[in-house]
Amino acid sequence: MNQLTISGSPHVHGDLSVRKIMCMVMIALLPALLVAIYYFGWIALRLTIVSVAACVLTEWLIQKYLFKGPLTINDGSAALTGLLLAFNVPANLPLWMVIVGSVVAIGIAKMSFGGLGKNPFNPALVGRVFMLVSFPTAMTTWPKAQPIFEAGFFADAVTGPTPLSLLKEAGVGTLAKSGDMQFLDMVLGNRGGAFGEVCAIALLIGAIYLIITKVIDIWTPLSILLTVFIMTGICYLVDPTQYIAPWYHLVYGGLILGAFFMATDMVTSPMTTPGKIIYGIGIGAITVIIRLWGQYPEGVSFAILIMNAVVPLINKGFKPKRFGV
Amino acid sequence: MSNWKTFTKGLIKENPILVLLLGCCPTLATTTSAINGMSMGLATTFVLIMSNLVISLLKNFIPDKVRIPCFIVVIASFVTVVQLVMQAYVPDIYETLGLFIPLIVVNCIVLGRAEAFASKNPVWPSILDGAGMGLGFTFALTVLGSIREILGSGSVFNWRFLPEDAQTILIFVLAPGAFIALGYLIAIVNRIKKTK
Amino acid sequence: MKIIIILISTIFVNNVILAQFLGICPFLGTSKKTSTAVGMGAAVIFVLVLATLVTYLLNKYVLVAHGLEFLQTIAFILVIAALVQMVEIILKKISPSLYTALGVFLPLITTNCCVLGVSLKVVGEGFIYGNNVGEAVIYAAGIAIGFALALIIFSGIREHIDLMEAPEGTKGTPIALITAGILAMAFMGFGGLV
Amino acid sequence: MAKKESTLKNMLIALMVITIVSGGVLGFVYGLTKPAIDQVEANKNLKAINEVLKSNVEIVKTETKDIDDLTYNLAYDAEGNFIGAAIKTYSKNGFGGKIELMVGMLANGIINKVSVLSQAETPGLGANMVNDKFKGQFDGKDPKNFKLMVKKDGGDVDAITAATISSRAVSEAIKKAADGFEANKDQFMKGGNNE
Repeated sequence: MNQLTISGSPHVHGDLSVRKIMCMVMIALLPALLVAIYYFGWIALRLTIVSVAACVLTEWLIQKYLFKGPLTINDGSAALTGLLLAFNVPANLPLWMVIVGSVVAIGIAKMSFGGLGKNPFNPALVGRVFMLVSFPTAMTTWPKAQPIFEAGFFADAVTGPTPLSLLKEAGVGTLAKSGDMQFLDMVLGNRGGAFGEVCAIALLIGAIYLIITKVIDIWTPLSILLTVFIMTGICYLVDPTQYIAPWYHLVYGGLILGAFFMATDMVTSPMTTPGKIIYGIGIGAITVIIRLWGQYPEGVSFAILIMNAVVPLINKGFKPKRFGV
Repeated sequence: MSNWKTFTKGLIKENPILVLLLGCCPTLATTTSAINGMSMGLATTFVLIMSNLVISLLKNFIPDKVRIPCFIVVIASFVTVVQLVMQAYVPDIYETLGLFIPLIVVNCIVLGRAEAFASKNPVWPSILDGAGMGLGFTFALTVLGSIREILGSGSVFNWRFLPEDAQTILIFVLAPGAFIALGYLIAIVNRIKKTK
Repeated sequence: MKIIIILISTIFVNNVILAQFLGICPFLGTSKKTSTAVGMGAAVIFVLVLATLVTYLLNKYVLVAHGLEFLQTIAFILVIAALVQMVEIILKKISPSLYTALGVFLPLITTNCCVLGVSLKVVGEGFIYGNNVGEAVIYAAGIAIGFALALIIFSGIREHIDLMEAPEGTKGTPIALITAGILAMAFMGFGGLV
Repeated sequence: MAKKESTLKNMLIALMVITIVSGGVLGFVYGLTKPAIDQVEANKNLKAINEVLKSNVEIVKTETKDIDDLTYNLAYDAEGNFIGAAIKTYSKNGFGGKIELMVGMLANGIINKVSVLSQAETPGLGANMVNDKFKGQFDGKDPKNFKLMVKKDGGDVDAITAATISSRAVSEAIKKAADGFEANKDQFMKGGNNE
């Protein structure tokens, strides 16, 4: 543990240890995981187990055989990365791809920089974008949500488009007719998508728990969501036949998952409140730009990674107050 | 320094890319496959040998103050020769390497060797130095090209070992993969050097 | 509108460093500190725009007019070298303060392959903005701004990494390259914007 | 030979001599390689024409016409009947810049085959346009009932995964060729008999 607390990132969270924080975040993700298992069944559970195991194993192997230093897998950060990574991919993704993603997330994005607290980029997102760029077909073929009580626990995945990719390919007109865009379904998670991101309610329950317990603070997610809402709202007002209503943008894709669970990662986000707000606005703006005009259907991961890169500059602009000054 | 050493130092000990970190642009840009990397390396080797040869011959004729412009003219001439010859006889490779053939002119290795070695040494060692550095460069490019081709396209030297529609890790033939693969290649070399 | 498209395309989508691999050496060399990165970025913007303009005109009115296109490489590199020297001398005379800020970076630019690369690209076959000198110059400006942007962002992360002490094997250049790779990956998100 | 001093005269002489000699050498090499380079270009064109117009009828005569900014290579059989045209077309809207295609259109207005002359798209994504899986979908299609736009834009073209831009550019180039062919078809039909 000593190893970790001397690392330079802002672990200024009083009595909360790294391990405790990681556990709390995982608890917060539990409702979403349960919903995912409800909709996607066994394949979602299998994917989560493989992803978490691959992340933990990669970290353990690197620490034991390459660093030959103390083992820190007990802190739970690798397991959390694995969980978040699994949340960000389609449930029917071939397992070897998830393993590649886990090795990239832990090996490249985390351990190459020296381990927890030293990585400038969110490891799970690096793994996710790496997979998205490498396996564009597999990463954008989503299983349809089919509740296990209807389809059975071991049901084969039936693929279908996500609302966002539908939007990209077919345009707003087709979408409104197709009935694939029921707001309630989207909030509850009855839709295609990366399995952890489908249910907005479950994610929000977890997020509220984290905010109340002060594990994350509200500024980053709030400014992300507001920016997305305002920007897509303006587009909607200008041309409602071209752009869909802003409230849809809030609930689908990985926005809620990204805003509350990925962008708030302490290691890779700014230290001060003004910094966090600027960071959030940046993420929101880039997300909207990629969603509306880019070639990838979802922009949240890219946006967070790009803003991760700008964090050192933001921290320079808004230096945290020193203790005792 | 013996001639043999002059030749071999560029191959491993002072390998321009893996150790000295010169000439990164073509290294990253042209190593999408083993063949591309090797072709780029050989084209650069030719320019290196010829410019080292000519500059070593001319070293007393060129006044110090204008040596850099003179070197650049000599190098640019050989680059253009390579460019024309490749365009005429290996058009496919010429098209793949594209802009990076004329950019050999600004490859730090070529000017660096002219300045650091050829302008101070006799003809024969200069040729060996150019050849060694060039082959070291070619070696590094071929290795990097092979790694990226194996991971990114599932083939090596255009020989495909995976079925036609097998999914490969595409990112390795794209820009980010180039940076990451070179980063780890250098990390491995560093580690080997340490343990020696 | 066209200007905006050119700028978005060159700064974000086809970023000269992260997608086109031009100018990697100065990118790795001058990104250890943000202040250095800002200086280098400014110098590149200045020289690249000027060099593209001059080489474009030279190509159109001298080389092509006389059927000497095969001398492009040699002529361009000489023009760029001379231009950098001239800029240095003029700056020293008229604006010593700017000279002290940019001075050290100017000689480095001659061998920055993004300058020669862009000027060759602009006059090359199949270049979409090649018929219009104004668009060519805006293209060059966009490329240079993209270079500066990537360089400055990258310098920020690098200061952070240096502070954090990467492990033995990846310390130094390897981790810088890996970071650049992840940054390039993130920038791929802008794909398809134009 | 002793090292030359850096006097103005010596510097000028050195620079001049080197530049002139280089220029001369390059001119010489250019002269040597020029025929080969031209040959390469011509071969590439010829190969593409033969590839895209391959059919049962033997091509006896060809003729090249430039209309607007496209090049039409017209093919006629022994009796002077019009077989089809290999149209060199392009799009400037590729991901990596200009894409050049050769499109073979038969006399009945059907696309015979498409061949990619040059492209600079992203390997693994847009560059997959050279694979038959993508460009083969145009073979035997009639532009009148096969809408040359990607599905995302309301057409019939299956885009390459994650490379809509490239697919769109290819569709645009083919459409340009098909429209041009349709507009000038009558003129081509007559072409063979006139001579």
